[in-house]
Amino acid sequence: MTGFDSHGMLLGMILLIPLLGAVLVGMASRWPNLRETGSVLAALALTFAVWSLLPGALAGERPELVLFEILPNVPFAFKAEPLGLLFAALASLLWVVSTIYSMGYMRGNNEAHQTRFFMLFAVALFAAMGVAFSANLLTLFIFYEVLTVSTYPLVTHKGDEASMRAGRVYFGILIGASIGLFLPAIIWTYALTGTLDFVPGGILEGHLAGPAVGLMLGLYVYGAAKAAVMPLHRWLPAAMVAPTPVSALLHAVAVVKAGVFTIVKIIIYVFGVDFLFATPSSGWLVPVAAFTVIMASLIALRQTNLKRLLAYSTISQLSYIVLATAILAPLSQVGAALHIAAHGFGKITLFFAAGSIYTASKKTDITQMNGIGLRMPLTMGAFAIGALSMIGVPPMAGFVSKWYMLGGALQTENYLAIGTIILSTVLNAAYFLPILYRAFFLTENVAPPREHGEANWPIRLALGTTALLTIAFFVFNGPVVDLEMQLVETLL
Amino acid sequence: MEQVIDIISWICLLGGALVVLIGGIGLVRFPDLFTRIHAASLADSGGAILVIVGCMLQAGLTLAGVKLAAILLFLLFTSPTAGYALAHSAITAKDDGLDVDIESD
Amino acid sequence: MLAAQYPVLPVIVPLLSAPIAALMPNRSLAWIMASLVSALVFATAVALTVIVSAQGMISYEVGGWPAPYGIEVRVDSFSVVMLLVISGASTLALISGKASIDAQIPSDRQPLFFAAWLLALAAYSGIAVAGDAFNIFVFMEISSLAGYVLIANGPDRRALPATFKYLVMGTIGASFYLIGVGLAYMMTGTLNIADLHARLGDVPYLRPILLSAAFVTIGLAVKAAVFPLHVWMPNAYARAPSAVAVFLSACSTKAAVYVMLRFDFMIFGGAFAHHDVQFSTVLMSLALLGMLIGSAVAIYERDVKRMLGYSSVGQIGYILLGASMISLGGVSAGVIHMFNHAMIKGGLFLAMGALVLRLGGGTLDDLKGAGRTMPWTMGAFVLLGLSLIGMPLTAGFISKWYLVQAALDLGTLGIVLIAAILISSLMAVVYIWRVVEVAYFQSPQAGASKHQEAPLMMLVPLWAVVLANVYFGLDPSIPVDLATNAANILLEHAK
Amino acid sequence: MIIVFSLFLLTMMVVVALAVVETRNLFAAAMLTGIFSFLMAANFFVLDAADVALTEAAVGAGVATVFFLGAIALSSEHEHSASRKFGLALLAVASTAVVILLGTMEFPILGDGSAPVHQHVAPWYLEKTPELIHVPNVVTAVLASFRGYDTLGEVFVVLTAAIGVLSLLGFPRNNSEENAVNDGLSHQKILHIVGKLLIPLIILFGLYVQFHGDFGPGGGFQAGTIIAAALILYALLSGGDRARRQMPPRLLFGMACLGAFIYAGVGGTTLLLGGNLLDYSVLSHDPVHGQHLGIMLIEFGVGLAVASVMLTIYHAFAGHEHR
Repeated sequence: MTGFDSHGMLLGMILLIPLLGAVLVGMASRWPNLRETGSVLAALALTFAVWSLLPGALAGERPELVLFEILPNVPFAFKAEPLGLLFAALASLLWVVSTIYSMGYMRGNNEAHQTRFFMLFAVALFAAMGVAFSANLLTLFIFYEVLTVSTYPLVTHKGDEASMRAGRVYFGILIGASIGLFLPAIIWTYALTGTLDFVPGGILEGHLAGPAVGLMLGLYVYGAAKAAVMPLHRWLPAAMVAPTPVSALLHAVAVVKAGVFTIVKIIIYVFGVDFLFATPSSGWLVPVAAFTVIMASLIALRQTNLKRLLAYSTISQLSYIVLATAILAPLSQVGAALHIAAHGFGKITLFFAAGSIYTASKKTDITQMNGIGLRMPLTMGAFAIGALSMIGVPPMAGFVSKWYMLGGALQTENYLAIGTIILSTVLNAAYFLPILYRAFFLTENVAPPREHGEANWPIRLALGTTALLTIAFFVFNGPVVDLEMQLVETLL
Repeated sequence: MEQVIDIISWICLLGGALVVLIGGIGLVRFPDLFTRIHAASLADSGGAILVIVGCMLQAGLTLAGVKLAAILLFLLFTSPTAGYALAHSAITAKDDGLDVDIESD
Repeated sequence: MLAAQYPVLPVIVPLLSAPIAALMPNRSLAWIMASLVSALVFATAVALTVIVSAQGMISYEVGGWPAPYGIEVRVDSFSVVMLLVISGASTLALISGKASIDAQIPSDRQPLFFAAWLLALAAYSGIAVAGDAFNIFVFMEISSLAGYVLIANGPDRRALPATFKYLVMGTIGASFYLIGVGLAYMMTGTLNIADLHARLGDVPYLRPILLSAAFVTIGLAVKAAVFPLHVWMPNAYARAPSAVAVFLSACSTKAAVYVMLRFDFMIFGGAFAHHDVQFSTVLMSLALLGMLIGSAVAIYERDVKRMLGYSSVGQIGYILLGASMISLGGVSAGVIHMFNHAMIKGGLFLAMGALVLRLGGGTLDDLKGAGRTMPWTMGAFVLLGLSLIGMPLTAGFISKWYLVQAALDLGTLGIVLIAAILISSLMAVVYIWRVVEVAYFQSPQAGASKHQEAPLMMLVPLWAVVLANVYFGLDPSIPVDLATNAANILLEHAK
Repeated sequence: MIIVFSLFLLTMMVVVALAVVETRNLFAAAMLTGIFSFLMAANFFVLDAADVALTEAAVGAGVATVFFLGAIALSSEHEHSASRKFGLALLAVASTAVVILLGTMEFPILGDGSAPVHQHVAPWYLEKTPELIHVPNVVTAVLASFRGYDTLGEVFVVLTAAIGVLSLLGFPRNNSEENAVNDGLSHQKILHIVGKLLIPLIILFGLYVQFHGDFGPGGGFQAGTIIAAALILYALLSGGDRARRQMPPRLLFGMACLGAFIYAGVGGTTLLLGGNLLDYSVLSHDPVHGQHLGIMLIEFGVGLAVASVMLTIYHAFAGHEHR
């Protein structure tokens, strides 16, 4: 029953590396340098292992690893398919960068419990890998829950009253949605189809019809509350209490990405794009996603705290991805997959920039940031690249995914989607550009507590790399697109 | 001959029942503790003995008769002692100041 | 030779060793004897599991007399599940309980305490393997009496009123059960369970049988702390010594549920047509109420042990909900949850025992900052709490999964059940997270810095339970197969 | 004719029960429970259940009343004014009573031959006892052998009761010789003499009941209680401390455990000898002899256990007072 081919072993390895990393970090708690280098090494090893799977995947290979059976014909199994690979590659790469960044940030602000932070970071990555490579809904649900439980202590890192309340909101909504909506949906699917495996083209065809499909879709979309579709979005701004590397992990690397990834995977592999397109009752997702995109952008306009602004911008970008899949056109699926990566690079750069501003000048409010560009040119430069990528300006990654999204929308003449994408692009510009204008063209109004230039070198290194990655993604998007095309080749 | 024995046994039985009835009435009507003890022990010893003698006459010289005799002997020992013990403890309790409501009805 | 005697060993060995343990000169000798006997019973239970899963039902005639005339001991997969739960909980509680028992019970009373423990173990095993209705009553008498003795040995004075309440309710329950069995005996002339089922069919008058079913079910509902009749249970478990709480929480209410299911399915099931409809409507409503109100009250409870008691009321609701669905899926879900819940709740009370031992009390204020001073114990508590909620990778998830799956087959009524199950799980999240927040986010009270981790003797069994929890979460084949066989036996009798 | 007796006894029982509930004085309540048990014993006798009648008389009327009085001695005489609102309790009891009454409409008539109880198991016992166990008193055969497993349970119930009382009240400590509190009734000459005269007779009767169990009404439980009653009478007469020096409570509890152990041990030996649990026929070469031996042994175990448990509990109450 346990299928062990060479790539299957690699899959097992990929899952073990973050765990080993966590153990390594735990043991080296007394020697900070050794602990951090251990963490970076683990991240590098993971990236190397995941990226080595890419050439094989491009050639159409689907390595598989089946361990044992939890429930009748629902094994604890893993399978590397294009979407999962993209998410895993993104997460492992960004893990390397954010570990370097965390070293700088933790040292800069001498945060407490650093060992616990790095250990849980590694466990969160383990869960993210599990979600990416799970071969059926049950394994995905198991790792989805492990991700929630492992990130809870990260969100409540400071341990004070505010972080406890934020943790309560974070845990309550996520656990409530997953147990209250996601689990019944899975069991309903199991009861209907007798299997939970991810099959290209979906498993629900013929077992479900009429309004029940819409209901099932609703259970899944709102069950995966990590995708922060309104009204289950309040946990994201509440989690801003955590230190910036945690926010980076939350927003760009693992948590929200897992949520949106789950929705895309379910739509493609459980429902099947054609089946959903054919049933009218699933039509409600586009307007809901569009509403979230617009509303989140409007709220972001009024935010003055930089991190809260980025949080609401994430909510709107995530709903972009949901909107893209909801268009149910093959091209828009590719667009959604690409946007996961594009948003990842862009948003992590913005968060790194926000973190470095905070480390250097302890400023968190936009109104205090006049003229900061002159003091911290590299940080604000990277911030600019990130912002432009969010807006979708050509040389940045954001443009690629928006291009395919619009292509898909035009293909199915979904004018509501096209309108939303254009309007939200304008709104993105409306809340990002003033920050850039304020940073570079206005003279300093609030004197920082002490003279400061850029933050320390690890932060600058991490910041630079992600900014370059955002641009590189635009330049070398060829292989990534071909990989995602395999997703939908059956549908073209 | 049997008729004579039957008559006598019936007389004893009825007598015993009568004595028990009187004892019961006495128990209810008498004012204070000691008179009531007297009435109770009357019913206890007198009535019981008469009833058992009546039964013995009925049973005749069988095993049951012997058993009844043993019971009679046992009762003769215990019921007067019980009456005595009750009265004695009532007196000693009064001396030790326990609130034995001897006078009340 | 000995293999043929396995069904009776779990009863006779503890009975033989109880008087000896009572006369032991010092407490550690008594403790060693109790643990050894309990481990032996657990080994016999495992052996019986192997035999039963291979061979089906074992019938054993006590005294060599044929079934309806002599007393018959009958072991099938349902009784094996109970045996495993009972002996497992007892062995776990004894091995880990040494430190907390020494702290809570004066040493001259411990031989008596362990004698009562062995009697309780023998009685519960007797109930699990019994095949005769009156025999169950006799062992129920011994188990309740021994239970009162165990709880009355609680550390503080409040144990006595709690025991008295348990005694009154328990006696009422036992006498109702006796009246029910008496009525059944009067109408059929036999006490053997299988024989009762056979002869109940052709009883001319129906009303005494209805009466008997009512009395048996209500009596056992009192003993099983089903929702409205549960008032005695939280106090009894909270005030009892910690080791007793581990043992009793895992098996005392479940033994009563076990007997109730055996009676309602195997005896009264086939007797008259609409019994199962009556049974399911009454029990399902009580179960739903129990789940929702039990968990709701648990949220507002300051004393964590009482909170776990009220949560047990809710979990018993789950078991009954499964059983009252009268479907193969439902009943097996109920039996699986009996197995899993015993493991989870036993572990939670074990962790509480360690916390009470070190921190001096079980209320939320005492647990402040326990996360830092006792990381391993609190870690185990959180993992077991996650299992109680039904998180994946734990045994609790498996029972939730089978329960919801069984509820799905009931159509619209199923949706209501699923809603109730999920609401009570979310309530479980709230009351477990209250403890987590107090333990990890609040600093310990002044002058409480001297606490150190629980003794190793407690930590190893505690983490053994946690690992068993995860194992049965990942590979639930053993309990699931046993539960499905048990459900088959129960239902095919009920037709 | 019998109907008149049972009617009279049953009405008396109802009257006594109401009196027990009504009275506030606990001492009177204890006495009334004694009377109630005695009426019950008479009622059983009218129903031809001689064994049960003897047990009820010995246990209910005899020893239980002594324990109640012992408990009252430790606590207050009068029931303190518990909140007397028992509307809900009354409702519950009333509804149960109505339900039972409704049920009785279809019960088989008392004592009618065709009732299921007399059709199935009972005739087999009557027919098989002389042949398999060869004991005249079928009740003892059923009690000890056919359903010996239940009686094993009952003995351990009694042992658990003793363990419970001891674990709560603890073993009574004897005061040393000189400051022994002379609380006995020895200064009352008459009681002393009558007592001294009767105690040996009672014990003799107890032993008779013990070993006569196979033939007539009797057996371990009744004999144990009667012997215990005699020894309690002795303790009352000669004062608690002297009684406890003659029969130290630890030894008594040891005998109780021994009694229970004998019963379980007989079961164990039958296991070792190859038969099923409590199958006495393996005890000796001839099965019927084995049954006799088995029944005699376990009756002895039961008698020993019950007697010493009653005494242990009495001493636990009585001894507790002087602390």
